[in-house]
Amino acid sequence: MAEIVSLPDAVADLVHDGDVVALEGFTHLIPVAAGQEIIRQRRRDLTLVRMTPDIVYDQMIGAGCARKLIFSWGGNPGVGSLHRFRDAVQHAWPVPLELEEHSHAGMANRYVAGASGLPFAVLRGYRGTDLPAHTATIKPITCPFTGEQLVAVPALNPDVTIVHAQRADRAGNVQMWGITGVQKEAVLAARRSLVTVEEVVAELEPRPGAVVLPTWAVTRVAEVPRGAHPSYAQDYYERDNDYYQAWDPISRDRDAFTRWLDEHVFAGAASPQPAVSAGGGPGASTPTNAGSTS
Amino acid sequence: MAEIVSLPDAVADLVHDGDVVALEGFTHLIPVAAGQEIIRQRRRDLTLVRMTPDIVYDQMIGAGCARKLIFSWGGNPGVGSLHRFRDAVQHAWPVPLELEEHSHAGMANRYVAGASGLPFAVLRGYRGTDLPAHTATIKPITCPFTGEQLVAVPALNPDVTIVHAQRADRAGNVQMWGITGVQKEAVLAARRSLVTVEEVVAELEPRPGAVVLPTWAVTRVAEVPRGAHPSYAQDYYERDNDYYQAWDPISRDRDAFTRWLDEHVFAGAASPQPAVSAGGGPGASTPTNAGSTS
Amino acid sequence: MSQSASVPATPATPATPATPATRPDSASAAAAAESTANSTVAWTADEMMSIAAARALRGGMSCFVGIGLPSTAANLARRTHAPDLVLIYESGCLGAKPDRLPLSIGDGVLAETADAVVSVPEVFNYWLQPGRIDVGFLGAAQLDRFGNINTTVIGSDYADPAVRLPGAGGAPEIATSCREVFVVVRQSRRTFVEQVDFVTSVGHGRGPGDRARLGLPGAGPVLVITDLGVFRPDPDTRELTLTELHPGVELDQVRAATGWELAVAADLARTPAPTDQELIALRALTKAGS
Amino acid sequence: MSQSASVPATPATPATPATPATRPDSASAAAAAESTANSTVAWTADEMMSIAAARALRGGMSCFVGIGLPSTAANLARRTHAPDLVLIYESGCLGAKPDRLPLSIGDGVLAETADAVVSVPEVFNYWLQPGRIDVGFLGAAQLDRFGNINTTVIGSDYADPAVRLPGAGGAPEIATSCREVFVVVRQSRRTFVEQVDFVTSVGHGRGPGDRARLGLPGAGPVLVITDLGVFRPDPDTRELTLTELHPGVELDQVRAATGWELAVAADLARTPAPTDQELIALRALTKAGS
Repeated sequence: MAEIVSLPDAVADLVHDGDVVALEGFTHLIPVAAGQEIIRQRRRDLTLVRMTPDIVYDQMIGAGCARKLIFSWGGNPGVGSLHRFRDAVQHAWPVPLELEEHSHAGMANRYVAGASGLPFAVLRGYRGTDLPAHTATIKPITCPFTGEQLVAVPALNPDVTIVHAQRADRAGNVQMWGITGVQKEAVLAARRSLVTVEEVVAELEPRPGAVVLPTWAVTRVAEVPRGAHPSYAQDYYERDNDYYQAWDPISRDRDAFTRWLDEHVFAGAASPQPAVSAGGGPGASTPTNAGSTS
Repeated sequence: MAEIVSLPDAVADLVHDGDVVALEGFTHLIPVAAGQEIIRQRRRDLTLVRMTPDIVYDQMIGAGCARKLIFSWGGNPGVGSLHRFRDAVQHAWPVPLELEEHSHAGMANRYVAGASGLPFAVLRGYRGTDLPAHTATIKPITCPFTGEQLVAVPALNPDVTIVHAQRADRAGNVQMWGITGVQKEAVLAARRSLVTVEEVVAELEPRPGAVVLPTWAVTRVAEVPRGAHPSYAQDYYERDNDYYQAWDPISRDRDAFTRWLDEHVFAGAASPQPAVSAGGGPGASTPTNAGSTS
Repeated sequence: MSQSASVPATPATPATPATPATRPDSASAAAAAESTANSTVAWTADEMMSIAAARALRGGMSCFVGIGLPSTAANLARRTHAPDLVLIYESGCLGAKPDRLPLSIGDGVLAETADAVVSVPEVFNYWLQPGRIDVGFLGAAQLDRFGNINTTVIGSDYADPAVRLPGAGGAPEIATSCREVFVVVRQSRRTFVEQVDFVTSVGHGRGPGDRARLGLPGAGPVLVITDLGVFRPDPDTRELTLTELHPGVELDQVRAATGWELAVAADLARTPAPTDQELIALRALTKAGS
Repeated sequence: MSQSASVPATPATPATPATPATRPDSASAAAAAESTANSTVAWTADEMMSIAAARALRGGMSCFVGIGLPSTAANLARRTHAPDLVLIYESGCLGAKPDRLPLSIGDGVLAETADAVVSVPEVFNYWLQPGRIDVGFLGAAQLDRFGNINTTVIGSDYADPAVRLPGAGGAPEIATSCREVFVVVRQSRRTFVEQVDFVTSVGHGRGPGDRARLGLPGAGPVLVITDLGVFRPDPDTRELTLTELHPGVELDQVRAATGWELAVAADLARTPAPTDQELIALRALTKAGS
């Protein structure tokens, strides 16, 4: 049964140096507050896993938490590149970042295999691309009935998966709705899991399109209102598009990034969610004029 | 886009002698009226596919529609055996019935592979059982990463899949809720599909737990109220347990069965759903005293 | 309706009636029907079986429930000592909390009361296969001395069976993947056989080490509950060994209903008789479900 | 914000801004901005590109939509001549009907208006992989003469790239499995290259027969729309061939923006200029989305 704890306690309990850690959430419900808590607790040598590493992974990579990234698309959606990610790949700053690169279909199936207790998944993917030449975790497999050659990818079984959801009840049952991406698979594939939620409620009312994770399939739940900001939580708050725009100039510059980290992540150690301001931007002192970033 | 037609027209269009035909519905939403329409149109040499062949398959097998059955559990749920199925297997009456036998996990994964456009699926199944010795469609497969040996089963891609749902809209989008079993996979795995529905409505209101099949993934929709009777349609009608009990003595006896077929299926050729009485039993003349069947 | 070879029990999917019936043809019925210190009312061998099976389930456990006898036991446990038992049905219902005994593994009440309803592929792939479920609770048409289960055919020729049974359903993978397996079955020389005619679901194979050799992750059948007593695999031989006699049942009755030379535990115990509370809960459940 | 190598476009997932901007640095801008018989207002090369791309989509088609330029085109088509175009986004939204241009492939408006929202594994496995989708609409950072797409790295050394791009996203399997692929990309010698540095998504490989040899079920890129014109693979050589020039664009401009010796169709056509209706719809869409 899931235990309901604070975010700092949950991260301290579940995330250890050297772990394989997946934060999932496909545009919607990205567990940003949890990622920043991992930065604040100064975890190191993590293998970060995520289909779509975006701002929160840019922050974690820039803060030096990661030694490896397993992913399929890394960018600042609607804006451009992840500059901390690029700086790590191209200049090993602040530490080198090893890449294990897949397609979305491959990553999704790796989580499916992980959730299913299988060592691998099969797909009709990667054919003719240059990915298999650079990614050891893509191998051919032959159908024993038709002889057709397909592709196998190994299961992903993170040490910890972290996702964000709209609600949990007091027993720790979790409910999310809207675009729910690969979150169920990522949680079920993991050895341990943390779900941050907008609110803990007395009872989960059934809702159209809701995915429910029973409490016995989750390790910890932490109530973190606006824990997905600057991404969105359907029926709670909208995506903060200005934040994504404003991130670009901060992340382009090592000093600006380091300042941001000190002011908006580390300085907030005493308060629960310092980097998650209600306003529109990564920090009050940040210009949010998107036009200045081009 | 799905065309909305009558049940007889849908069956005449989509189901041909010799086809591989799957009628799915896991206890709930079993497309019984469509199965009886197939009997009425005297289809022959079908390969019938169904995880849980129950009364409607007993009727189709007894009527001589099938030459082969691909399945994982054949019984009269809550009552006992399928006597027409047993008569066909043990005494080739009215025609011999070839069996291809799997477990539920194997069948479910065969549909998943079919829906996914893959030639096979992998599972951790059948190990140590006597099934692989009698079922050619179970083969070993080795994980290319760990060397572990698992089991592969080939995709199921029926010529036609038929399912029953609560609703469709006028564009042919289908909505079902409650226990939805393997119906989505069975429809997506098939070359052609028919969905019988309790009602065609102007608009599908979102509902908790609903599965929606877009109209472009379905071939035909037919409005058949009570089309799942004697199984149930959640929020429309309850399971007719008396029918299941009363089926036992009818099905035990070839003459009683033949009479039932004449009176309740063939005689009704002019009316749309003759065998689907509103009352509690396979026919008005059938004793529904379950106590007499033991 | 009594169980017979022509109306066989099946695992994980319905075939036996959900309502335990008195069993006048059983040697144990008269004995079991006598009243004891625990209960003030008479009870039947079937009731003792269901109650003993329910007692084996503990709160907080997750249990993959076959219909019929396993469902009765699991629902009884949830009504008595294990209200937070998590019931999982192969129809995709996770955490079902039925207020009456379901007649099938897919009754509407299971979906309406479940924490989540998932697809059938999902329940097998995401929930059963990875070994998340504590207990798989199965029935059997035949059970052998190593706890292997047959629900496929009676007779040695698969192609020309003496009796065609319903088949595997979910049982093979339940027996493989659950952390432990409990089996509940009415005991006779017809059901308790030296070796099953067809291995539908693997118990302990042909003895020690077989599950490991086959790569079966779960512990297999750790408990078999019948209308006569309770059996556990011997830690060394893996052979089903009588460890408890139900009240009023004599050892000879059990031997007479066992198709192999029965091993009996040195510390053979007596099952505590049903309590009034257990009987009242069971009867309320089976009455509501019928 | 203009597109540059350091802020690359990507397929099927966001990277280019959703709002087409004027392109003062483009040789074609001045020409394209002139007004023609069809329209009474001036328009930009980017607008011509989006409108030409939208026109390629027909009602009733299903279209797997990448964000940015493809999303603009697909949403424009749904607002103009193809109201029943079925939009599919890799976030799991089937049949999304956004009333404004989404900024990402996972905007809330997509889920709220979709016929069905499914999981990400399901959208790839059940909907894309079996070849159910008519058109995959992709962007590109580099595109070569055989329509192969690069969104991974610029430079010949994967381990030490000149520019690290976002990666594959959904594109490799979209390019494999959709019945046809359309590509929309701003054209320059930087984007239109002889051979891509990294094959992220296969077009026609190195020429005739390559898709069949690779076992790729879909037809691959059948249409490439740029801000200068429209390209189609030659039926024999599979090489991208200029088949339409946008109004006001000269052939030399296209040659100057193509990194290989450009093949031109014998029956080279002129793209019809945007109509007022198209321009109004496009501007309403991009204004609402910004």
